Amino acid sequence: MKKLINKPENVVKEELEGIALAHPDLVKVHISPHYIVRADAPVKGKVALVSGGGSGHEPLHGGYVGVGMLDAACPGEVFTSPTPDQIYEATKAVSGGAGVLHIVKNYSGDVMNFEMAAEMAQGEGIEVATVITNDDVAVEDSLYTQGRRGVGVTVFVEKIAGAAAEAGLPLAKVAEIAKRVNENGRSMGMALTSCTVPVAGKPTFDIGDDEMEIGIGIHGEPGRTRMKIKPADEIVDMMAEAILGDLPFKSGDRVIAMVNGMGGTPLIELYIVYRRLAQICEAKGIKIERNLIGNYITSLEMAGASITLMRADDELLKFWDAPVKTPALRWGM
Amino acid sequence: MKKLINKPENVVKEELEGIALAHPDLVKVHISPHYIVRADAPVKGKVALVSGGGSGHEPLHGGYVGVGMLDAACPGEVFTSPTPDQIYEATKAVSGGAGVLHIVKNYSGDVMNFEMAAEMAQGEGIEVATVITNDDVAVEDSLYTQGRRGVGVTVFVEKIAGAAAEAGLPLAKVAEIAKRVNENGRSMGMALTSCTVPVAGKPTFDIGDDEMEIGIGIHGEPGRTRMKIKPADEIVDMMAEAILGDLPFKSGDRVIAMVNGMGGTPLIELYIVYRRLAQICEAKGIKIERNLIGNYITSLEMAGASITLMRADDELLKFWDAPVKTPALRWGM
Amino acid sequence: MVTKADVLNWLKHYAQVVDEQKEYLTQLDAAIGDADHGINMQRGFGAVMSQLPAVEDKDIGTILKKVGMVLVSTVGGAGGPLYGTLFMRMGMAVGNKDALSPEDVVKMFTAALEGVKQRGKAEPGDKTMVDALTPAVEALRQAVEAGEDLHTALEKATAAAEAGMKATIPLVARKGRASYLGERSAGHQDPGATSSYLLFKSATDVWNHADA
Amino acid sequence: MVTKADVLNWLKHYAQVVDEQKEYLTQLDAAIGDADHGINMQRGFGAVMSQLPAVEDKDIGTILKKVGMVLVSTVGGAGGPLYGTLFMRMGMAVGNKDALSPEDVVKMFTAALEGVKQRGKAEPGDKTMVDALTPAVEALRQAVEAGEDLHTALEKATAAAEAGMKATIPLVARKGRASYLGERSAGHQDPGATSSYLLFKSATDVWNHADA
Ligand SMILES: Nc1ncnc2c1ncn2[C@@H]1O[C@H](COP(=O)(O)OP(=O)(O)O)[C@@H](O)[C@H]1O
Ligand SMILES: Nc1ncnc2c1ncn2[C@@H]1O[C@H](COP(=O)(O)OP(=O)(O)O)[C@@H](O)[C@H]1O
Ligand SMILES: [Mg+2]
Ligand SMILES: [Mg+2]
Ligand SMILES: [Mg+2]
Ligand SMILES: [Mg+2]
Repeated sequence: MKKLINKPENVVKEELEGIALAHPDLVKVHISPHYIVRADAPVKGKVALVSGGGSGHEPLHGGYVGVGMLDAACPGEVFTSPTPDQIYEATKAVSGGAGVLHIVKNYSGDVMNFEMAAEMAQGEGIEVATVITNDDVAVEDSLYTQGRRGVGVTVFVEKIAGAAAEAGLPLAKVAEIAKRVNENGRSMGMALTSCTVPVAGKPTFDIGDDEMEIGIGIHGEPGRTRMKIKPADEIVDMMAEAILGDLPFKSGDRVIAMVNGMGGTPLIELYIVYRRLAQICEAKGIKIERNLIGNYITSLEMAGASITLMRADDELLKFWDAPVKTPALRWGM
Repeated sequence: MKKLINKPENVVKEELEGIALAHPDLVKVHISPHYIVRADAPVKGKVALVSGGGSGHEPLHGGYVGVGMLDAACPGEVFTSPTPDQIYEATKAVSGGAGVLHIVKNYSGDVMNFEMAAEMAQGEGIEVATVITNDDVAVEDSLYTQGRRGVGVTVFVEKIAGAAAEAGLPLAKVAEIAKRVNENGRSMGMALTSCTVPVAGKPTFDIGDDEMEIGIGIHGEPGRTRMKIKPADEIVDMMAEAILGDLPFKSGDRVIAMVNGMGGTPLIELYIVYRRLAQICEAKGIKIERNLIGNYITSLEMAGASITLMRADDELLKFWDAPVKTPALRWGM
Repeated sequence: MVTKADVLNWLKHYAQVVDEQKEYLTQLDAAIGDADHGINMQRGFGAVMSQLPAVEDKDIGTILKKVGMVLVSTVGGAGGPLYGTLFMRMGMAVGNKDALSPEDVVKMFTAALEGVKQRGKAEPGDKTMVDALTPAVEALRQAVEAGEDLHTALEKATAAAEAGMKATIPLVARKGRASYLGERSAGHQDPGATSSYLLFKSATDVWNHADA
Repeated sequence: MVTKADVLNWLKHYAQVVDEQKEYLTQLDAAIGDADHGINMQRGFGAVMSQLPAVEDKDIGTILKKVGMVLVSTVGGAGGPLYGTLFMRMGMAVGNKDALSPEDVVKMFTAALEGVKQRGKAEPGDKTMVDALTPAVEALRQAVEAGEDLHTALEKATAAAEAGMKATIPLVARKGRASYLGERSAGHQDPGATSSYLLFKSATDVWNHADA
């Protein structure tokens, strides 16, 4: 294992100390238990957004705390959901009296821990609504199963619902918008290499020098299929087909597109992926209104990429364009 | 070689097509020869900034084209300087009548190609000034040699001189500010793994599973020493000592700090590096006024990091804080 | 009777087993999950061990609830709420006792299983810890009702847990991370079912004195 | 006399040699540079080959200047301006001739070396292509002045280039990327000196007819 770390057990704590030292103007970091809140929290009268999940997906979620996005992020250990006490304390710390929205990726651990925290916060009279993201088309969906994983669309939910909350909308409306973003978003990822969880010390999975994993999860979970590596255009074709066919997206749709790096893939490759994605959308009459290209929801140092498309309407685009000022996403201010 | 690419020969061209599709609001891409200019180029009466160098360092330089930063970027093949005709054409395309500043990293190839292009542009009556960045303390400096490599400080020069040009300062003054930034900046990098040039198809260098290279260049050039990997804090101590002792930085200095990822290192590790760097600066009485933490000048998918410190004064900080709107750096607008 | 000392020994023994089996549990999780189950459980029971002294003089119920709370706040993932709920429900089921009859032990494990099912919404056959716990609790109950001594009953429960754990191998997961794999989850043993089997095995190994 | 056909054959042969030695030149560059010298030279001479037909009916000077311009705009890196300048200066030195005397050839290579030194500001001993070119041009000049036939003179120049190239091995680089390595650049042969040696070797191999 080759990493720029000290003791594997201290990775998350030291990362948080780094964030605290780097961005005192944007966020406040609480160490015991771990959570990050925006510098001016709690904002009186504003719906507060709390998200969280395992660490190792940076900049998700801590990098999205700030004006126009999250009020708090709760980082768990690497790839491990945060605990109810973290989420409960963060919820209390940002509650401004207008209710709190929990944004939860659909993993059994995340869902259960947020559920326990919501019960605890509600017990103290804080109104909590929850939106669960589940946009990963690589996973079969069915009534009898856990359902799909929450991946890239989570970034969109945090941005758009964050803007809605900043605009003063009430909890029910912010939650409705968050759900709308999730329902209109679909993602798929792929990996060329594995990642290594620091405390595990060795790669999560083995993969041949000429192989790739299609439909990978953001924790290095196996995906849909393992196959020989192909040219980027063919890989994007496969991913786009799975994504577009799922909602399905139709000619005339307007979308926000994200080409996301898994952590170890350079930007030069992400633009090659975006090129093909834009060509495909163009050919199908789908208009990409906005885009993000870079590392937004990662899997440690894994090489690979994911694509997220979200069908947008005027309201969602307006909230997308609204100013945001966080360590990892910033525009308009 | 595992990469999200099509044909290795087409990497740069397809990346540029991706950039053109992604950011039509910010930049215009010219394919033959390759260069990127800001969407509203040429800006009449404004000093124009042109930079460039080998590709593979994304977002440098193309990601920094836009309002408040570069007017044009000339990407060469991967790790290969651009050619004089590219630079000459880009210089003509952005020249707004107030002169053009060439920002050149100190590599013999870059210097010679920019020199030939400047001669050609001057032959057409365009006033060209050149600033050469050479901030890499890993390299011995001497009158008889090529001197030091230009690395991280180039990002600072592009941002700060870009703001100075946007503010309407004349060429001589913009060039003076650019040189001041370079003179006050020092950097050093390290790598845990090699990178692979697409057309080469195999890693540039071999490195043991327990080794790291200190003082690495941004093209995978060997650095100062190869040694057994150490905890992050010790690595940062070594790098900071080399950087701080070189200018030297002194107690009371105000600096802008960058912790830069080489392309394959996740953000979580960069914050652990920043944590130590901030502790060291604090202990030495050096005040970090601003910081950048992320992938800003990379070396394809290499795992590793570099640190840049630049001594800032009020004027440089003012230009740092000025609005910027480019694909990779954006604030204030 | 299971004394408070027995309960404390069980917890200590299980913490040690988790520590020894950390790699193994993590390996199982690597195949169909995210390679952290052993790490999570070890972190949790390490915390339990360091916080146990503070409540050792309290009653069994208080001790077990404390264990649950420590697990909830240190394990994270799915394991945290599930094992946390399991121990909290055990504590609530036995109340402020200092020794447990075989019937108390049945009540305790029954409540534990109910809590896990409520929290995780998993049913037997979903390829989770429920698949080890359900037959174990059932075997324990039947044996105690049939008048067998507790140690024998626990041996049967452990055997049933082991069989349930092994029976997860061919299953396609419907809950938890492994479910994302669909058909590809078949052929691997569930890590949570494994740690649950070890929980029964630890009780059997520790509560082996004549009058248990 | 070196005819225009000889010059074109030389260029074609060198393009082929560069293609064959691409890996080798890149390997040398990997050790002390950025692993692209062979790739760069091959890209450049590939472009030269495809653009040569357009000027084949022109004089030698025009052809060589065109080669230089194509290299400048396709090679990039240090090699582009250096080899570009080398060929442009050759073209300027020979002017609009259709055949070259041995003295013309000396003039041509002397101008090439001057151009490279001016562009790169390197001196002999800096561990660059100048270390192969300098002794080669000197040997060529001496042999021609001594009245030897051109082929023999070129053989001596090539031997001198090879010696110069090998002599770069122990040197510590003072120019180019390799200079960033300091002492660590010693022990490796300079890639640019190697491609320059091959340039002389190609001329020797091709200009081997009796009256050359
Ligand atoms: N909904 C659920 N109900 C019951 N058990 C579950 C559920 N989800 C997961 N589990 C159990 O949790 C185990 C995984 O725990 P762990 O690896 O600690 O958490 P995570 O999956 O969050 O990394 C699985 O092997 C399974 O037995
Ligand atoms: N200033 C210089 N003067 C003469 N030759 C130089 C100079 N700088 C570099 N070279 C030559 O260029 C060669 C490297 O060329 P190449 O690899 O194509 O360019 P780059 O170093 O830009 O990647 C070196 O081996 C050396 O012989
Ligand atoms: Mg986990
Ligand atoms: Mg090069
Ligand atoms: Mg797990
Ligand atoms: Mg080179």
